[in-house]
Amino acid sequence: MNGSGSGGFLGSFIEYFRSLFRAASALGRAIQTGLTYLFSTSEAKKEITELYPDPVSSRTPDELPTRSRGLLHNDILKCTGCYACSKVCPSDCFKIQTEEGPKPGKLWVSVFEINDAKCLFCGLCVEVCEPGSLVHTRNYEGSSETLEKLRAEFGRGPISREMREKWKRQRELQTEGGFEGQP
Amino acid sequence: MSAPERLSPIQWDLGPFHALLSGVYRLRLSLDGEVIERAEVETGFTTRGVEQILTRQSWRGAIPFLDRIDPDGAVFFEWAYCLAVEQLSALELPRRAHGIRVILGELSRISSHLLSLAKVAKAAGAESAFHLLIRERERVLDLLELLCGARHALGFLLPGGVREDVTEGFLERVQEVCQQILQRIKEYNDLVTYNEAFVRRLSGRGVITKEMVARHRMTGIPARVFDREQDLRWSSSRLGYFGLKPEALESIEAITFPGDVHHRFVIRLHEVSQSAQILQVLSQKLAAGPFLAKGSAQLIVPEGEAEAEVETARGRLAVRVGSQAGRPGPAEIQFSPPSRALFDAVPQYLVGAPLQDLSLLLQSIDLLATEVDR
Amino acid sequence: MSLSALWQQSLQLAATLLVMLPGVYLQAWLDSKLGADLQARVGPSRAGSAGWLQPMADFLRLWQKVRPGSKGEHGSALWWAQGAPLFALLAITPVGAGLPLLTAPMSVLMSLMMAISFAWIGIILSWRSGLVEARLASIRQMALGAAGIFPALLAILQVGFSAQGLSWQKVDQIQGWVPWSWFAFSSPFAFVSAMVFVAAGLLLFSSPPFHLGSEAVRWIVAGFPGEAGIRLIWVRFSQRIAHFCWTLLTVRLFFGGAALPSLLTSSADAGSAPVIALSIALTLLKALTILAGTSILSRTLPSVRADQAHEFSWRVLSPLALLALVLGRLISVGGAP
Amino acid sequence: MKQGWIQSSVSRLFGWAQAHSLRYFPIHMGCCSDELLQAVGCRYDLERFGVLPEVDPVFSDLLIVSGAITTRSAPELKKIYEQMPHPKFVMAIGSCACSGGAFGPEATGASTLAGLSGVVPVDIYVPGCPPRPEAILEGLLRLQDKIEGKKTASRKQGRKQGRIDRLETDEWDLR
Repeated sequence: MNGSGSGGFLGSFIEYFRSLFRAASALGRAIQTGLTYLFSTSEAKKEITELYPDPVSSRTPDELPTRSRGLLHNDILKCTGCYACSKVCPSDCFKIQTEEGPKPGKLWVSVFEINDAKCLFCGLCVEVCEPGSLVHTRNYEGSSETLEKLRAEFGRGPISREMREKWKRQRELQTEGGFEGQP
Repeated sequence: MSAPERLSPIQWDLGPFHALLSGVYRLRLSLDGEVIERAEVETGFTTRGVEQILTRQSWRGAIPFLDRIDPDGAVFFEWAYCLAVEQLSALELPRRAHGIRVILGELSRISSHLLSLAKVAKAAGAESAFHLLIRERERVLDLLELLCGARHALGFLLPGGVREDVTEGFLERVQEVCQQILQRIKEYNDLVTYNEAFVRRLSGRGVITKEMVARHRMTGIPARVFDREQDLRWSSSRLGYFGLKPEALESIEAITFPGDVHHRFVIRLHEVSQSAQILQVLSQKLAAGPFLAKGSAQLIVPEGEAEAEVETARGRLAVRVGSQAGRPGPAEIQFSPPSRALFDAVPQYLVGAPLQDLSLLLQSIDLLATEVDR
Repeated sequence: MSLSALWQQSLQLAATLLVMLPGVYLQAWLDSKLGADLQARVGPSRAGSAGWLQPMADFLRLWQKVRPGSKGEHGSALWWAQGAPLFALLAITPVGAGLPLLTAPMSVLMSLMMAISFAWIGIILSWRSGLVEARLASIRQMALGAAGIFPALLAILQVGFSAQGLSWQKVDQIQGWVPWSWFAFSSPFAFVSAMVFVAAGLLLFSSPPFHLGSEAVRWIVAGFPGEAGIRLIWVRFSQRIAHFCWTLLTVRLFFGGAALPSLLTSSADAGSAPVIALSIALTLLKALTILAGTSILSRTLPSVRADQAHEFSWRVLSPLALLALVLGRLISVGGAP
Repeated sequence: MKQGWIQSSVSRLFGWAQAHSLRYFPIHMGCCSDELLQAVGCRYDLERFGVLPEVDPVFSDLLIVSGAITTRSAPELKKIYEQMPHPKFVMAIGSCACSGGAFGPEATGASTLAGLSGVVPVDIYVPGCPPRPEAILEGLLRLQDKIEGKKTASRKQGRKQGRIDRLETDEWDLR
């Protein structure tokens, strides 16, 4: 031990043992905090792991906070097909097609496809959706093995000719049948 | 007798994806045996051109892109942008919105500091400290999710205020979590900060001297190690931390080399408890009133240019927003992130360090590559 | 070697292997669960109940690994080179009371030499891989191995002096099965040298907390990318197996080995199966407690830098071992004529 | 030809072993790396599934990629993928890695790629920006089922249930 000169040998000898003792006591304190995790069952020291697949110990989607933004869901009956969401979306993950529907004022949304793989979950579309049909569910389980499965479709499909004739016949039935009273 | 002919220095390039690096950049090292002789940094691997994309967005639509530059400190990028836009459009920000922004800022500062501390502990090999610090961070992320609905890229601020009001029960939760954090800091001091083995592992390494800070104009923790006032929160009036500055907590003792890795670790842990105290004070006296300025729905931004500065967890972030008449969004936006100075300092900072400390040194200055090459 | 002796020896080798592998398995499982508990989390729990099959999954995962483009360019010679000293160490490491493989009076130093040669061969071979990281890490690791050998020698000398000889028989005689009769607790100096021996093992096989960070250890093993199947498993886990054998050595030297109560060993069925099984279980239990202690230590300590490990070994371990040796001799010579 | 009983049980054993002990090499190019660290942490504990981070692609079986794949980093990513020994798997986390998300080629003018599918064969896509740790765990469970060849009926396949099939005439709203 390179003590400073002979006089210092004793000093460095004592200093050596003091640093040894300091190291040992600090090590003891660290292990003691570690061991308290091992043996104590107090709230702070218990394992806090959420065992994910089982719903009891991990948080299922509806236990998440109310504002949590998960995968999108569109209630197609309320959706008026106004394209507001697809205009405002930063990563344009909406694919919407609308057609003339049975009722004159209301559009029939035949294709409403949200590409979850491109979605940013930023909530701009939900903010701008005026009929309030587009909402964030709190569901986060959307992983899949292929990209196609990541596209969620909410559209009502194209209108076929028979459906148009049936609606026309129903409309005539309704006009002669004297229901004119309804607006 | 001529000088002994030296072994030619070993050339070693650590590619963009290497476990020792703290981000996606290339590091060209020339090693003299085990010691790093010279280092060069090459960034630009994650350049996505966010600033060009922002010029095509609306004022409100730019917010999600701002979060994705630095997801952990998403609030700071939004805050700087919103301050600049509010200055341009002369929007009068209600006090409650400002209070919520300060709360969010302190929460993401705590979460960003905890993440950096956890990464330093992991690089030094202290796995238990890593897990315990990440557990603390989970509590803070729960708070952020309770308020903004997202854990990392929050998207909660918008020019003129915040998106929604504080969820009920949020402020009490904030006080409860801050109380827990303050208790836990004491335990981490025993387990990690003043644990002799940890102190020896960290101290004396990666020293950033005062003149290095001045030369590279570093901000954030490396600068606050020398002068605790180097903080925009206390000096800038627009950030509005009036009277929230806690008096200095217990003095920092047992620092062997000022400016080394251990000193930064202690100061960062210290700032976590400082932010926790600020949150406790602020969550009690949050001003009532509206959380959104009146004219923020139909935002009319006159032509012009504005600048704003915010103190993020990594340092000082400045933004310059330019707007043109008739454009629905920012015409031109320019960031200057705090990690820019750190990247410039890396070649000088790594010289003389042994190879085993490489990942520890890189983690201790909390570099973020996605912030620099946006 | 008559046929029956040969048969008996191979039986004992099989029994030793049979004992040692579950020991390593248990140690791997215990290490991950204990470490997880220290970090307020659960640890492996999906492979089998409470994750007891996790080490099995880690072993078998490597069986079918094939590195793209490498047709095993390292060849099998290297694998044997790393395996040979370990087999020798197995042959010498006495596990149970009835199981010292080589009944010849074998010196304790033979086991030490086998352990050292094992630790160093792996490192030298990884130098051939040509990877910059592997070469730098192998120099560092070899120097650390040396730092572990000297204190281990001093500790063994301490045992040798008090047992008046370095053969296993002499070492066994001085230790009974009751804890206070173990050599480690016979005097404070003996306890110090026991701890030094354990720490030297950590240094020699660079197990945590001296594992210098996972990068360095990985680069050592990087020297064997060409391996696949059983050879890859062997290369990956040989260091852990060697460290387990070192702990068996520690138990035999300092903590009473497989000594059993006299009424059992002196009775007629001394060599019968239950007695041997009991002695093996006793040895394993002691080895696992020591390894549990080191794994708790490694979880609370940061990974130690190489120069710090050197400083720890040359400025703390060796002086302490020397001090314990000298003072132990002075007192015992002075005390008992 | 149909595998013999022994071969199929041996391959099932190796499938089980590979599924329950994955070493992943993380590629942190974007935001989801913070969420991956949270998943490694003690609340979601990836080690419970036998999944541990690895420092070198030579020793890892799973490549977890997060963040936008830029044209400059794609060849480096390919190099990393080629160093990994077979059998190897790739998991794309976050919308940037799945499909380019907001930073796809159409937004950044071809300086990034449309997700990972062009660069390396991907086994599992985990949507989210960034996905919650539970979503990453769910992706991992699905990957483990895929490795073992098990059907994942237990977990929902994509989100087909959102689609309301075409309504016939009873939807005619007379009011």
